[in-house]
Amino acid sequence: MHNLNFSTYSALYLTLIIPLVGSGVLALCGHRRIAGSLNLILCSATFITSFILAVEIFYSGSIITPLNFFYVDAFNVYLVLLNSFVGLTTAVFSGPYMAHEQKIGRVKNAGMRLYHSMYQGFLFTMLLALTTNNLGILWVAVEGATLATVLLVSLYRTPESIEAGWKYFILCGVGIAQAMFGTTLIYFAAVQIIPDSSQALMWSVLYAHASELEPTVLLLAFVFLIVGYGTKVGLVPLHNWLPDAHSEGPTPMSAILSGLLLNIALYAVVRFKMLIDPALGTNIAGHIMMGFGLLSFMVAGLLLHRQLDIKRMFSYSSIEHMGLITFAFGIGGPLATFGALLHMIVHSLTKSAIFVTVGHAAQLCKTQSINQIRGLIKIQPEIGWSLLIGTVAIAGLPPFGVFTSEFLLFSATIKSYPWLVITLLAGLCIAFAGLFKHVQPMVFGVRSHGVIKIKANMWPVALHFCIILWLGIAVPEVLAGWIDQATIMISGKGVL
Amino acid sequence: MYLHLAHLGVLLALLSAVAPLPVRHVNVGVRLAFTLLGLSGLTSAYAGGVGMLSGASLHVVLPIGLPWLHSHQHLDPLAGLFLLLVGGVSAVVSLYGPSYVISSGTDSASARALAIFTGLFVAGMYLVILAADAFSFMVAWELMSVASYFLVAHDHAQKKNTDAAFLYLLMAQAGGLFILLGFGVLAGIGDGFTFSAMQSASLAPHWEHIAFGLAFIGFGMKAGIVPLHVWLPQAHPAAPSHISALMSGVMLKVAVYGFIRFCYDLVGTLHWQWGMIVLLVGCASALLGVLYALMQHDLKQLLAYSSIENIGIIFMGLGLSFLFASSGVPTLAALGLLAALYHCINHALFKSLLFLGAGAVIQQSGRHDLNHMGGLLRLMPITGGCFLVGCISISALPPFNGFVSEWLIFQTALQGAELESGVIKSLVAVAAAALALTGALVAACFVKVFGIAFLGKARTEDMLRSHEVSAGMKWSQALLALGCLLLGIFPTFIVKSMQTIPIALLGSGLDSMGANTWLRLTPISIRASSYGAPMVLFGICIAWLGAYILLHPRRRKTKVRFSPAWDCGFGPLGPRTQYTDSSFSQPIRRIFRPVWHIDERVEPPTPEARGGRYILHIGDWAWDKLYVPLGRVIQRSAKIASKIQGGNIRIYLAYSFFTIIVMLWIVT
Amino acid sequence: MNAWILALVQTTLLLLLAPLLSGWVKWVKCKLQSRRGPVPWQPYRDLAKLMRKEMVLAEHASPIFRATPYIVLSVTALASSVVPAFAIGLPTAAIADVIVMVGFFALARFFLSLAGMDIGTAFGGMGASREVTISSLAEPAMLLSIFTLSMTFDSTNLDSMVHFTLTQPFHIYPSFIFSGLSLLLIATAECGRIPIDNPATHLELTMMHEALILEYSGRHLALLELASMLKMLIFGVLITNLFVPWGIALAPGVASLAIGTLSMLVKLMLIGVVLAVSESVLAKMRLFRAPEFLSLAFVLSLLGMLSHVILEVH
Amino acid sequence: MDIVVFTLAEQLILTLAALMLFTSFLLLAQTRLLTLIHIFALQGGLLCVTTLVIAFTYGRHHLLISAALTLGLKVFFIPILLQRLVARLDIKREVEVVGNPTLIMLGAAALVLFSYYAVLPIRELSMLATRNTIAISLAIILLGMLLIISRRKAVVQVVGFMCMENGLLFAAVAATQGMPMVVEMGVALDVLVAAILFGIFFFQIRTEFGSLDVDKLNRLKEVD
Repeated sequence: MHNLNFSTYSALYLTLIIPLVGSGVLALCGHRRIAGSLNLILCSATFITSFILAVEIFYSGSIITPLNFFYVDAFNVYLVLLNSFVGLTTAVFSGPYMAHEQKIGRVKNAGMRLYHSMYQGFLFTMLLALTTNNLGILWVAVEGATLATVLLVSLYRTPESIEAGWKYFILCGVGIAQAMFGTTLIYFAAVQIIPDSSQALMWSVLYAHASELEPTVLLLAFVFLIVGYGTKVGLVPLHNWLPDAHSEGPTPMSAILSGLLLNIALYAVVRFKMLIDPALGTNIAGHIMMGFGLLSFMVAGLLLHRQLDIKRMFSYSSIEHMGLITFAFGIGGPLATFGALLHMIVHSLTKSAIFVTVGHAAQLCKTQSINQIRGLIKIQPEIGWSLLIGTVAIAGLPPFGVFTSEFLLFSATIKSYPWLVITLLAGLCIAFAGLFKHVQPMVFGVRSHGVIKIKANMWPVALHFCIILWLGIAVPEVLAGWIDQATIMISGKGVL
Repeated sequence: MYLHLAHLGVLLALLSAVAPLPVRHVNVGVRLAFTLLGLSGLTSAYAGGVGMLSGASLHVVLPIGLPWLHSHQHLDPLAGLFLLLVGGVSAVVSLYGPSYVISSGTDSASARALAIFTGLFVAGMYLVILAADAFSFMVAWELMSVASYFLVAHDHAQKKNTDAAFLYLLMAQAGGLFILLGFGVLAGIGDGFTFSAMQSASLAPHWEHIAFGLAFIGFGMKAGIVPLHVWLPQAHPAAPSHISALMSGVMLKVAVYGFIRFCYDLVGTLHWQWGMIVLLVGCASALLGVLYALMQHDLKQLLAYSSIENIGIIFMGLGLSFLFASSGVPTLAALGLLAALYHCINHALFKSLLFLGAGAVIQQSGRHDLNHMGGLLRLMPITGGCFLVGCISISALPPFNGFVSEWLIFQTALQGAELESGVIKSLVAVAAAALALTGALVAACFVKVFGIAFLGKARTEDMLRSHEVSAGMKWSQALLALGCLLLGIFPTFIVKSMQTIPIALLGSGLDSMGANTWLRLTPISIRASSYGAPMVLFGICIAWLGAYILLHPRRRKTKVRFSPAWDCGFGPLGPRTQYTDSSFSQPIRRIFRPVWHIDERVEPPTPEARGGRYILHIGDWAWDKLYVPLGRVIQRSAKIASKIQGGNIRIYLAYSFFTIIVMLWIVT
Repeated sequence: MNAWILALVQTTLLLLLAPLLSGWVKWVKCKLQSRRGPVPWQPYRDLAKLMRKEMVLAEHASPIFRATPYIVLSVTALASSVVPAFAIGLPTAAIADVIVMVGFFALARFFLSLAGMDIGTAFGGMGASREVTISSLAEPAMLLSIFTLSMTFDSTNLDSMVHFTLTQPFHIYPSFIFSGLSLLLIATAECGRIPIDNPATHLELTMMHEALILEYSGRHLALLELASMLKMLIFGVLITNLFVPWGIALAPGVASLAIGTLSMLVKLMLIGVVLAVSESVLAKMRLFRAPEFLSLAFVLSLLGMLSHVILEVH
Repeated sequence: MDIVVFTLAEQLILTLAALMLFTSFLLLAQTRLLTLIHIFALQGGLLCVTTLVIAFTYGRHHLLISAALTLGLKVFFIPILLQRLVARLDIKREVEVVGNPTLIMLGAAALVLFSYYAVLPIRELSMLATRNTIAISLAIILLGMLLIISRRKAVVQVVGFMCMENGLLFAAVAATQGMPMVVEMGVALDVLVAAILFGIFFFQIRTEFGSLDVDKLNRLKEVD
């Protein structure tokens, strides 16, 4: 292992090593009171290093470590930054939340240790999946993320949480296995033309030779990959594990699952689509993604209407938004890709903020069922108002960023597939009705008696909403330039 | 220059949203917010007025918005007129607001929320009018919708209000998406989201029809034309009165502004089919709006339904203008447009006057239902007087402003003879007859409202404890009443100053306006028709004075004796023998029976209701036939969709298994 | 300036002539029913008596109740100044066209209904409700017939309409016949004559117009009676001059004015006879049969419009 | 069509592939748990032998490590773990009635045919004699899924999952002479962690649900 010249890529390596080491350390002292703050310190350290990495990339373009083991370019660096930022804000919420859970006895010491170490382990696997250049390692990292969160989903030892954990594990395991077969097929096609077999799975190398790969094998591989990673993205009909897993685990876990893990899986699919498009020439991969995206968008929108548990409802809203982003990537034009990337950022920020607020609301009213939570604004205004504003934001109403990306998506769809816009319109309205039908009675109405205020730190949520509002009104030049670099890579030409 | 003034107005409105937050004492905060709102109203009104009179179109690009589509703002005569309208009404409402909010005793948190969202709501309306590109238009549009959603859900203790707010936001969102699609169609072909790019884009006719259809549904849903109106009668009564004055008087006009901007300015060529659709839908909205208003006994719901009727009249004017524009008679098209715009201003004035008056009555007596009111004129003379002026204006009676705009629409319809196709001519004539029927029914409706609420004997004790409202509320109503009178008496001045809009949009104004003095309004030609508004008022005063003086000698000699009213010898007549709301509208209910979904029944006498009970419920056909089935379809499809989440892990695996099999089969 | 004086003279003359017309109609009706009815100038005596009598007001009548008689009379007087009775080309004609006239009558009816409801007795409410219902059914028919006429006359100002028929050669228009009949039916409804409302009776369940002025007494009642008589005169003049304008003075010369006045008197007497005959032949209809009567008027005006569009336009 | 002459090694690989496919069929038909685990161990063994054969014939020395890993994990560690679990949870005697055995067998055969048809375009590409093994590995993966879908016992589902992993490794080894070293290690690590988690879950399900019957796990649903 000749010199990896640690100095030049220090930001990258630190970003990966800190969570790895952190997970080890927290495995030992996870149950103590300082665990929450230690977790926070580790997350902020990761955030700082990833910020430095992002600045580096912004000025020097993409970097490949020697032996091209890691590859960081405009596309995955902003996801790394988003990952660590949401990890940080959720850590701020997770400390007191888990302390409260420990105090009321729902989680014992062993559980706390497991929780904190897996929190950092989960962040590590996601960052690894983002930065690695080797598609095999990408698969291993995504599988690792699944394994890290399985035990957390069943942390509370209730029958439902165990069932959710088991389903999450089996379904994702089966899905990921298919993704592995797809990677093998890619490797099989790559070996034909790339002499050095150790480089055959390096994404950058494959991207360079993309046009020479064998189209039929790639298409077959893409089918397996889309079904495999699609299970992790939560595309309908492979989505069944998502609502159970997101609603049963501890809330900070569902915030990260919903906010980040889905993005990572979709990032993987897009990486493979970038390989396949030049080889196939036609947009079959895009059409497949559009099909899955639209199906999930419509079905999830409908399912919103029949929810009884608030966290299940917002996980269906995640499926719906993921379907929209997949649809956008499927269209593939510069405008649609820009919209999709922007939508990824805004969706993660909004959804994690909403889950944090829902966590507080559930702790406040000691239940997650929608019918028992009433009059939040009257009981604790900051929770009530942030839940309402969050729902307005996630429903895609303008002053917030979600509308901006939906606006871009609409204009792109009108240009390329005008008749599809009707389904988008119907889907949005149905989803909007479903969301508001449940949230409105929770937020308004007379306060249910016997509910006392809890100490809730709403600053991370406020920070998230300010960013989304800023993105909604005026997309800053820096971020736009950044996303435009990624758009040029993915769809060939930029938007600015 | 005055475009920056308009932006100053927007800034002040946003400031009024933020200002009350730091202030500790609620009343001071509320007053501060409303004064800022008043200032923003005046500045924008001034900027709008000057913008309209100047006739020039200003354009500026602000650095906010999407990176490649910075937000374009403009101020041309059309935008100027509506800015004047929004600014004027919000200034008057800010005079009314403080005393209304403080004396209705809202607690500090919800008073602050009210001030915040009122400021955002007014700022949103300004920005919609100033926007010159699709993105900032949509952002401002939905900011307006979301802010007014929070206002409608202001006192969310009652479930009725939250349901109304939910329906309102759902339909506003659906409408917004239709508008977005309309802009998308225009931008898609013209590949530019700024209004100037859309104007220059020449679309194929069928794309124009699609764009018009989308815009008509989108803006129509927000304006509240008939099939899409169900949210309006539930949302407006739920909001506090000064907000429903703003919503009914001004927000509906912003929707009309959007429709005019889209059809006249962006699409450019107008087709006669559009004219027919808009005219017929306008007729339907006008007729059904007033017929439903007649049957309401909740005061604010009645006013909301009458807003639908007035919007229908505005759309009839626009429809006529479309017909004339497409058949190549720009002067008459300009007349139609001017009539519609004139009615927009009039409706903004008298509807907000009526809502403010209703707010005062409801605040004092605490009753919404007309059947509980009565004899308020003696207790609240000034509010009563202003309310009377509002009723006369809305019933389109001569000296006041409602008559002028309705007269102009009649004149436009009467010129239908210019159109070449006989069928359209006869349809226009029948539409004019429908407008006359609407006018008369509105008069009937508002005789009922004023007669039952303000005249006669008080039907409940709560009426007796209500007294005249505070100065701010009185002055704002008086100002609006004066506005109604002035607009009724000097129509020539108003129409001449609005000439710049048809010149900008259609290329030609009314040619015969310049000829005669300000005494007579002769829109087509001196010979064709004329309406000497000031002479009418002068004539009535002279005749009244003459009769008064003629009878003066008699007055000194014979004194006036007071005695109980004639009761056919049955004994003292109590307040219960008066005509109630449903009895007043009973003849019309019998004549136009199929229009409503009536279920009327008499319950047999029970111990507490010895005389039995008479129950009357007026349902809305649109709601039962269109919206309830739609809701049921969605619920059923949701139930089917939820079957996918069956719970059994083996079925989930089977899904994944079959997906891979099907995909493989497709690919190979 | 003398044109304004002429207009004033015309208005006062019409004011004075109004009671004579209603007296004449009652006299002819009594003659037809072989009764010794009151002399035609009996209404003058009634009005004079009412002027002298003491006025009784209800306890809590509001200021509207006391102001309505003056408003109703002044509006109707203004309407009468606009109608071309004896001469055309008067300056007051520019004040209003036919639609504004309809607006004047609507304003008068609005205030009268409010006054009716002001007392708070059942009669006032019933009268107001029925008055407003009937008028709202009559208005579309009236406007459609005016629309048909204006399609031919190409104007809605009464002066130019009359001027058109005088200058054009005599021509029978089918649309005129239909709209004329329709206007006749509407006039009986608007003035509250027999088929719709019986002006003579005070029977509680049938009266409409009378119910509104039930509480008035003394000079207020006089004013209201004069106003309703004037309204009937205006309708008479309107219908005759629109369809049979010959004899009206074109230029303001003394001779032509005399001929104009004379021809106006003859035409009014004739239309009074027509009204008396129709009132004695027809009986008062039940309230909910009135809509059929008014929809007949609407169908007639609709036929008029269609015949104009189909037959008369080349 | 003429029989293609294979070298000895290729013949060996093809026969081992056929045997592995046969073991998958046996798994599908087997009702008793213990024998099921033994057959799974046999399949692991066959996979390990195939890896060894390929390692020697094509000189891929890093494959030796992965063969050792397979031997350790799939042949010894996981089957023993499962047996001890079965013993401790005393479900040895339980016989699980498979849905409709003949239907499942026919389905399995159809699956093999379908996977051969799906992988057909790839065959022409690879010059390697062992290109048909891709079809076999795809068949093993699909049969593994069929096993998970058709059986109700949690233990059997685990075996099905591990059988799919076997199919994956077989594809990696046979079709492309093994993946890069790092990837092999990663896959093996994941399989190990998965096995441990299975054990933990078995105890949790057992304590909460009273039995390892998967159909009892259906509280989270929307069908109410």
